[in-house]
Amino acid sequence: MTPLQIGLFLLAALSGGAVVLTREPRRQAVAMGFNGLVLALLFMVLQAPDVAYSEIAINSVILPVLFLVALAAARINNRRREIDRP
Amino acid sequence: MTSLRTIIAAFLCAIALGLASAGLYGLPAFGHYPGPYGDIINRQGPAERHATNMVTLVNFDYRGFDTLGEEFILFAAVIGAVVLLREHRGEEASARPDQADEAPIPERSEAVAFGCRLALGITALFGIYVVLHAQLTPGGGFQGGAIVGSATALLYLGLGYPAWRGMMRSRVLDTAEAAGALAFIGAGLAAIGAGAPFLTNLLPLGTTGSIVSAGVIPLLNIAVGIAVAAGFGTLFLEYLEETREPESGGEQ
Amino acid sequence: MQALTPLPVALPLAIAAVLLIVGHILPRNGADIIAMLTAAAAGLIAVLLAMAASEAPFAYWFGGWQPRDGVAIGIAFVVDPAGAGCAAFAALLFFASFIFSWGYFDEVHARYHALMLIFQGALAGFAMTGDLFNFFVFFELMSTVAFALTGYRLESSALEGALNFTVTNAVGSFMMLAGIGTLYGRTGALNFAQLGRALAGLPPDGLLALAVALIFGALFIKGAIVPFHFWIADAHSVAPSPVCAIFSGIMVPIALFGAARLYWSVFAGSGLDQAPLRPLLVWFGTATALVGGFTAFMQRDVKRLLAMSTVSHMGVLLVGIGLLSSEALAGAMLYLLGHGLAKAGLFLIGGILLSQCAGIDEIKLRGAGKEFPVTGAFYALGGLIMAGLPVGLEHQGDHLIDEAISATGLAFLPPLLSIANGLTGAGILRGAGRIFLGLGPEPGEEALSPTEEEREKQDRPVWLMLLPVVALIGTALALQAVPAEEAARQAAAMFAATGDLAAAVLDQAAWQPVAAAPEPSSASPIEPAIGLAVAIGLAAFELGRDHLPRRLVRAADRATAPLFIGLDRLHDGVVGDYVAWTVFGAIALGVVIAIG
Amino acid sequence: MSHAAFLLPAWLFAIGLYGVITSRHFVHLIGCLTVIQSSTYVLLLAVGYRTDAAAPIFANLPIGTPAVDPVVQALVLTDIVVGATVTALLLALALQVHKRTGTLDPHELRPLRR
Repeated sequence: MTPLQIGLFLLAALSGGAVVLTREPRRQAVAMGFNGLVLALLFMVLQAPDVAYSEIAINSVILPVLFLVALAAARINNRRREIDRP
Repeated sequence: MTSLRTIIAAFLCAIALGLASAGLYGLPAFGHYPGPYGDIINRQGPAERHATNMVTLVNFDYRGFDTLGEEFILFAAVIGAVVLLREHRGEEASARPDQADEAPIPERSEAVAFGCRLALGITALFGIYVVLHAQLTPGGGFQGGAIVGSATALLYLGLGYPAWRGMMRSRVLDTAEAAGALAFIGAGLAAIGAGAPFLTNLLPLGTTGSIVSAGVIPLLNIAVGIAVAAGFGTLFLEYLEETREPESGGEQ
Repeated sequence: MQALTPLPVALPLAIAAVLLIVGHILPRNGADIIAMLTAAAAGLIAVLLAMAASEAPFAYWFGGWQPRDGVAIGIAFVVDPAGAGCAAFAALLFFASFIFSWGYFDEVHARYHALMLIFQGALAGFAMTGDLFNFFVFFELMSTVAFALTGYRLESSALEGALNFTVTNAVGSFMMLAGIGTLYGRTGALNFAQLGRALAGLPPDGLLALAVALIFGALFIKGAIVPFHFWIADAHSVAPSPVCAIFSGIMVPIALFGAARLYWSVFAGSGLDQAPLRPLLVWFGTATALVGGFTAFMQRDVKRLLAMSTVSHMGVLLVGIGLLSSEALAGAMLYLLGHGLAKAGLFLIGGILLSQCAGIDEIKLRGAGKEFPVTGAFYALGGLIMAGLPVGLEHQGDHLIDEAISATGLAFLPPLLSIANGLTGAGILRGAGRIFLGLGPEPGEEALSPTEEEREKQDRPVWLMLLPVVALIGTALALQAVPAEEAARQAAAMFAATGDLAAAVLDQAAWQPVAAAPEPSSASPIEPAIGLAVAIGLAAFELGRDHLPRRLVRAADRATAPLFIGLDRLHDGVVGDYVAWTVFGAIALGVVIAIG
Repeated sequence: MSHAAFLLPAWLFAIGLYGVITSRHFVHLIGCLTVIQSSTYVLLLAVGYRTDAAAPIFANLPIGTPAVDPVVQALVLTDIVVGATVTALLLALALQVHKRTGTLDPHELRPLRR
């Protein structure tokens, strides 16, 4: 394994762990985005550019946005509940 | 109670980690993929199919049937999400965009709006480029479709809710998604009609390196690109609808 | 004929896409009719395929990518009577479900029908594929559709159950994909036959144990094997009843069918051959049968009860598969059919209760079913079949499995399995007596179990809903004749002919007919009698509590309550705990296989 | 040492499972599921890797150049995109549950009413 590979493997282990251990969902979405970026780099180094494209589009852009939007929707639900039940 | 759960979880997962690591030790060493499957394709694919991207070739030719199944997973997941979100809000809320009178993002400077539109144009073009060069360079219908689909979210930021809602007709998106899936399966059935096995390529292979080479692969990529873009567009549409403020429609 | 091989999959998928495009302009019931015709057509093609393969199985290479020098480069369907028969059976259940749900889901633009048709296509593909990743794709496709259908009835109070279902089954998908990765890393192959050749003769090392634990663990989640089964009760109490009929009738059992397929075509030649795997599967199956039986007996929610009864019967099915012999496999196939038909019918009766009596709780519904004597009779009949009534397909399968067990010397096992199944029958008979006859005013332990307020759309005629029930349960009983057993033994022998199958798939070698398993001795009356005695006796005890001496009842309750309540408490509804059990189960599988 | 790379997928799978089991928020739980999913991708790509080989794209490479396995890449590539839509379906389910019950804590959500 080259040093670059070793570094990326270690970084991916850390960033994946960070996604799990970040218990606050909004910050987790940010961690997911970063994790996606690290994995995309790792896939690039593993000679998988196609997969890296997928990974970067999906896991560092689309999914974090969907998570944030879902959390925003949940907040609005809460507000709606408060309006319904004064 | 909670801490007990945490301890048990840590214990179980540590055992699982240990056993999995021990098991994976039985693999060939890292960097020594033994073949033979991938090597056969790398050796014979380019000449046989006039394509240069072997990953696309596997996805849309040698193992095209898998991709058909994957496309239907996407299709079913999007229908499922729509059923869960839209039906609850009431079908009307999505079918009548003209109702949308209020923009949830209050103040947008012209510069931001312009920037978003520019980004939108570039993103969409890039997505289409990625779809069209599937058989040649990294990329294809899945990646390109996802890029185009996420461009629709930029539309929301750049144009504001009413204009975005006016352009994002859920029925059009549904139809596009289904049509993409149908085109893929149609390509398969056409082969049966011609007396060949399902998904056999019937088109000429063209010149290697050209945008219309590799037979039916570009067409399948366009079909997948349309379906994926419409699928992600639908998801963004339904999720962003969920964030609308209570009084602005929806919940009747 | 072989040219039509993809159609049981492709046809429903194509029509599903069409329905989504034209759904909003179809006339009322248009989607119902189209869906029904599609299900029937796909089923018919599957029957024709099964017949075409009855002499010799054949491989169908998608895209025309024939193997080169014995190496598969494309995806193959391997059509044999068992696989195509499974696809046909799925189509039959879908057809019945579509009749049942006529006019039920007209408000939502045919999306229900589209999802159901995709489901059917996925099941057919799963049953016929001969490629490991393709197997995963259809596994994932059926999971995804099932998630969407489970959350479909939004008015249900138990939507949380759908989340538990999706999370546990998503973990299953990841386990399977990881297992595929390990096998591919070792062999560089995805085709079943080629995997089998690559693994042949290898000793059972850690990698193989890991792969089996991951892949079988994933299949056991879907197949509701203890301790992977917790999602099933939650999912069944949320999903619409015609969807439940599909879940229990075919989706859950087909996962175990998939395990059998993998064993015979991939692992049979490897060092895993018999020693560690057979006792492991048999014991998992026995535990499943017992846990399912006891838990089912103490439910008051009819759909939960039926779901747990499915768990119990999946235990028996796993024993049949886990004996790893072609005789037992023939029994398992018949058992799968018989159980699926009867259980689907029972779930549809649950649907009748939901729409006509606006409830599913047997204690609350006491006497509410008196106007529906025919429905009640079929419910009781279904209960008797579950308990081991010595007629029909399920009994035939049971008998073959019991014969095979005896051949291995585990003579105590058949009575144990009969008791387990008898318990589920007892729960159903108790419900029948309470709901349809108004018996049993005094509830027992089942009063402590969870219940739901739910109902389904009401404006459908009872006869229309009863029609598929009568057809399904009737078929389960009427298909008793010898040909069914004969065909199953032939199909099982072909299914289990690992080496010949690989040669036929990869080298296009001519098929050497294999001898079917010998005809078993005539059925012993002991096991059915045990099951029926348990079912009828316990149901009578439960329904007659108010007539029995108080002291006797209380003593019996004190003796059994800890067991029943303890088992039910494991279902705590926290999805994290379910996943923890899954991890535990997978570790157990892996360790036992690795140690041998 | 030659197998150390395979520790990463094992670690990601295990830590993801740990997160799922202990999670107290459904959205967080779904995030942990994506970690498990990514571990399967890392595993597949790692088994198909070959030292000093090129990507399996012969646009600017002579045919016959040693390349890594294209098959695992194809399997992973589609699954990433499709997995995202399944995640979206899960999120939609969680949103519905939240609408109904006002909570996203798995411990407070009991599908079973006694």
